[in-house]
Amino acid sequence: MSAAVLMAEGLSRVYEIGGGLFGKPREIRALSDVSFEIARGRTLAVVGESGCGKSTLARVVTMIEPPSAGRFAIDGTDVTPGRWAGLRDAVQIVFQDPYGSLNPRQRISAILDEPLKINRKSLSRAEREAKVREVMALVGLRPEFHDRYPHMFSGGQRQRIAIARALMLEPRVLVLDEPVSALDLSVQSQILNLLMELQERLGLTYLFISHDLSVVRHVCDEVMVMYLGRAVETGAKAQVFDSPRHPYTLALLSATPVADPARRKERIKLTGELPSPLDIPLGCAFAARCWKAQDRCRAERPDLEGDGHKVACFFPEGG
Amino acid sequence: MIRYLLARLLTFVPTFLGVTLISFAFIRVLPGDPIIVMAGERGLTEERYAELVTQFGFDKPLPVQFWTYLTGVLQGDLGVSYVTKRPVWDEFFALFPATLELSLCAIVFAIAIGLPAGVIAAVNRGKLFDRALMSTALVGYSMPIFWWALLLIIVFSGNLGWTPVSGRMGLLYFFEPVTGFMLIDSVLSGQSGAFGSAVRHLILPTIVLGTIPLAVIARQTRSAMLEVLSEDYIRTARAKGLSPLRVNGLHALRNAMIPVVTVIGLSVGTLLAGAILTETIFSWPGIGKWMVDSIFRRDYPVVQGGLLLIASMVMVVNLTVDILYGFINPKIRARK
Amino acid sequence: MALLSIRNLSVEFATASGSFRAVDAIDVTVDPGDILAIVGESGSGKSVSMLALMGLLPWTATVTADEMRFDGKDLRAMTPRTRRRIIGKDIAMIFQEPMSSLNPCFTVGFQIKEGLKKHLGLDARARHARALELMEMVGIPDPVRRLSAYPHQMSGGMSQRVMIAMAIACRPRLLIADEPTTALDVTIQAQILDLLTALQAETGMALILITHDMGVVAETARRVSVQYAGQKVEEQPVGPLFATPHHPYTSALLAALPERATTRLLPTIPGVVPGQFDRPPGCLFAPRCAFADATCQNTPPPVQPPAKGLVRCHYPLGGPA
Amino acid sequence: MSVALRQGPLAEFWYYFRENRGAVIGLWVFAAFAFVALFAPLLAPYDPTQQFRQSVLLPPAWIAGGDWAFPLGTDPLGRDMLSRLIHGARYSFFVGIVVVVVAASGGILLGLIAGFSPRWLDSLIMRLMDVILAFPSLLLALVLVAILGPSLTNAMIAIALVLQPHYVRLTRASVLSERTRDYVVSARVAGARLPRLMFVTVLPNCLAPIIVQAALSFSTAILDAAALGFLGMGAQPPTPEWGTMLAEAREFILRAWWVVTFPGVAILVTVLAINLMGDGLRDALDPKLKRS
Repeated sequence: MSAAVLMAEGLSRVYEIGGGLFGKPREIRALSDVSFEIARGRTLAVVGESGCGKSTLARVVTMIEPPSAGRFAIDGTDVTPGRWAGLRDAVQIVFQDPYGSLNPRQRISAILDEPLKINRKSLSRAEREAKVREVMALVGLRPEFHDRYPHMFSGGQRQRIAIARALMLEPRVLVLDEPVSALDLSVQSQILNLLMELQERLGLTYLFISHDLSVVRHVCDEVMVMYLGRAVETGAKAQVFDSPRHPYTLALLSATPVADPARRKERIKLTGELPSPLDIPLGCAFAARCWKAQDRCRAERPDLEGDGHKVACFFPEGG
Repeated sequence: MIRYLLARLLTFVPTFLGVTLISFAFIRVLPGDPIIVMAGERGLTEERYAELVTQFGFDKPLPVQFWTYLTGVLQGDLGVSYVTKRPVWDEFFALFPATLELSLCAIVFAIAIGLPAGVIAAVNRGKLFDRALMSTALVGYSMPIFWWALLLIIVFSGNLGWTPVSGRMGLLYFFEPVTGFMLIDSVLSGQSGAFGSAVRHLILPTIVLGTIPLAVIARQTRSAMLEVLSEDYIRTARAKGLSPLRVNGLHALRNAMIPVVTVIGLSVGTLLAGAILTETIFSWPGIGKWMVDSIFRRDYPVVQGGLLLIASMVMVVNLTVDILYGFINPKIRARK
Repeated sequence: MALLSIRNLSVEFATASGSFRAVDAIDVTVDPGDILAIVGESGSGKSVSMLALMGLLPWTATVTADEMRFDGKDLRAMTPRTRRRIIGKDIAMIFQEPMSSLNPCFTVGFQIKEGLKKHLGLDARARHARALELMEMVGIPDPVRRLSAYPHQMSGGMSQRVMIAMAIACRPRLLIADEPTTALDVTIQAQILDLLTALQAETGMALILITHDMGVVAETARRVSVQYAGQKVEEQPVGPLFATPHHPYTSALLAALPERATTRLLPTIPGVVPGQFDRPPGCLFAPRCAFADATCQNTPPPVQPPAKGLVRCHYPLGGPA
Repeated sequence: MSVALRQGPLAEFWYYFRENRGAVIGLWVFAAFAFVALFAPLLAPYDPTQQFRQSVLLPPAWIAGGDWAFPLGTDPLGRDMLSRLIHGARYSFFVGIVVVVVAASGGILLGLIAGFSPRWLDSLIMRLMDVILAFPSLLLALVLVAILGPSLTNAMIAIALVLQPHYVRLTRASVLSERTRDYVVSARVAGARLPRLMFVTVLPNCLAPIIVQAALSFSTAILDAAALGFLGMGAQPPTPEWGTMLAEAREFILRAWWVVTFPGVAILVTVLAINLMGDGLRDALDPKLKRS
């Protein structure tokens, strides 16, 4: 399987909080045992609600923090903290909040120049400048924006700047952490179109993180549904959206409002809320909210199993 | 909550050690030979000098010396003033009530005026009262209080003759201190007019010492209120149809008090610094004046001991404020 | 008779760089038991108009209206004191950020009971009983213990339930929900929306739902009013609005929804919402509109008849003219 | 978005600063003060230590018995008040500058280190600052000066040391809040290493509160130096430092009000101007207070 640009195996990330002088620190398992592969030029969407570990996954894959366990590789090269500096230009990230992700004290030119300045020491100032202008044109930023500050731009334009910065090092993989969630609907479609055009032109691989199922359905090739740090269902888009097997996926799909008043449907009513990540239940994490849960679900954790379309459930939908 | 208290108490320990270390180090960087200074004797013979070295423990290694000093401090042994030959500890406690009385009056004065003024200014943001009050507060905040004291003396003592210039009590009255607080002792003494004299002596020093804390509290209360008034939960309270009095006075003030309490606690340090100037100008027999006099007399054991005691006092007040903060902030109080 | 009728409401904010018109000549009519959704993107003034009705705008705002009546009573002519007898009792409001909308210094119980005392004058026992009843109505488990909890001890979903309990405490006749689920997760959003519609059906109160989410509108509302840059551009019952939008903006907005996409590239609306300094002289949407001509650029459009969805457009879309 | 915002941050800052009339007045007074301090020898009619024995304790010129040769009168030694006040501005200005530069540079560096360092080093630095903060500033300065000997230089060192912890705390607090923001994470993803993160990415975004603090400590330094001078522990006579002048004039307070009043007014006006400016800075730099 050399086609996989990004391959992860059993990634976990544990945070320790509190502690101090009294009492031992408590563990938060933000990410547990997540595995996936993305082929070149494809999009894997990671879907889930807050606290499901999707942002932690983004941070691990982007080499912002190391995994507590498991491994991942980019183009067959194992990623270890020692190799981070050399692999920076392979994976870049675009954050959700276009207001917080740009340094308010830097001009657009400086923001876009920074990755080159650090990683492309051989380039002259003029070469860097040319590259900055080239990428600005690529993402649809007008040349006169070059010397402006971020606060002079609207959310959509800032997100273009953030995308431009991520592209400066010509990465193979782009991690998109809720890239359109903070944008208005009319701007959201502009950014989504831009992302899809860029993917086609540059052959980019996307790890697309979102909570919005309608956006995910539009952009992705494969989907991974996460709940409380674990993948509960993975598969091709059509498989997951058209014949979901995990009850949580089903509930998520039925909870997502559809912009069609004629199709008022009966929702699956989930009771309760996410358990605290501080004490994740012993068995299936979803058991407490699941309408199909049996004693076994509460005692034992189901593994992610299946061929292609995998699900972590003892009693999956559709047999 | 208990964990919060324990954690607060525990940070007190290293800070206290640090403060002790600084006042211990202080005696070692004095100009001149510390032995001669500590002994306060002239014409030392070599034998006497060697005897003193042993007596003060200067022949032992530094950590041992520090340990000796620290254990002494913890038992209340801060050395002996070489001017009065009395233990520093005793002198401190004889003078402390005077400073405490003045500081309490000043802080009560500052809170009683500053807090309501800040609240009213915030609620009437941008109006005439707000602007006038905040300008006044800024003047108060910028005031060189030693000069302010002189001005007040010129006007109230010099021109009008309303208040005495110095001291805590008129010369007509004499009684043994019971509590050390003139306001209480004068009543206990039963001498008519003594209480009035005590009050008159307190007025100017209280105003002078309270001016900066007053300005700080008024400004902080206003900005804390303004911040809270823009919070979502204030909008919720107003959406319930509650009266402005209830919204501002209960919902907003309760939250605004959390930072203001911290500021009041921090102004204790300012107050003690101010007490040095105020007591010097008004010849107020408290620890501020005692410290300044000792510095001028090069009475180093007193300076050293006083430094430690005052710093400890500030730390105790800060600790109290932290604990109080835990009580008024439900996010800490309700923590299990 | 309409429960709420507002005509020609405008709100201006005094800013450092001059005055800014956030709401421009808006009409709102709500009948008893109605569910009206006000839809718009950020900057459309959809929240501001309702905050103006509640009297919750900051002091920099100037509110003008030709008419502002609730239940036949003229809100404009009222003293603040009289108005506060309606606000919080007959008209209640919940907000977008449930966590920060509850006062962190007081218990949930205190905050629910406060309105009961003020508006209904219940005694302590009756207040407690009613508070428990409300907590059960909004589906909060273990209500006795939760009454003495502080807001920071609760999740976002629970906080929004508490907000709803507070809002319906005095049996309001109109509940305004300002983006009530935007800050919440999808499954929690579904719970809260179900709760709101169930409560609406049960109590017969009218509901105004302010949102930017077309899906939420489609599933919840009966009538929809679309706002753009401070103006109402269209108003229709929910079915016809989604089937045959008459305003180019509504139409473009619906087309931009990824779930309605038929091609890989989505139809987009170029440009951005006009701001304080670049308000066009004619139709506010003209610079972004695919159908705009010189008339649109220069002449403010009229409001079309109800058959045309009350659109503010020179050339309404769909159906015979 | 306003037209003014389409320029750089400096123009934007000035746009908001200009709104605050008090701050602009403060700025002008401060500019005048700096001008007087810089050109004191050219502006002062006399040498500040020159004694006119025949005209001792002359009242200001507009009062009966005054002389226009000495517009603000003379002090008990017959020195011209105006010249002494003008030269006094130099000392206050100098004290302010030195103290702010020393305290701020040390404090910012320590604060940055504390904000970025592992927990143990952070705790160590912060406990150390707690220790310094436990001593009332004036008392610590007084004791330090008593040890080092009374002089203006020693007073400045002492005041700078005492003011430093405020910068450390402030810098650390803003570093901690900025450090987790997405733009810092983005810089890390771009490969920025610690020194670049500290000084290029984070520090410029922490400057707003520090600049405000600098204005405040400028005025605190002037006040404290004057207080030390007043207690006889700062600049020594015959230096025309304002606090020292007050101390010298104390015994004349009921006889010659002008020797007491003018130095005090000079201190008050200067400090007030700087504080007005500081408030204006805070409002202009604090995005929360901006009306959008």
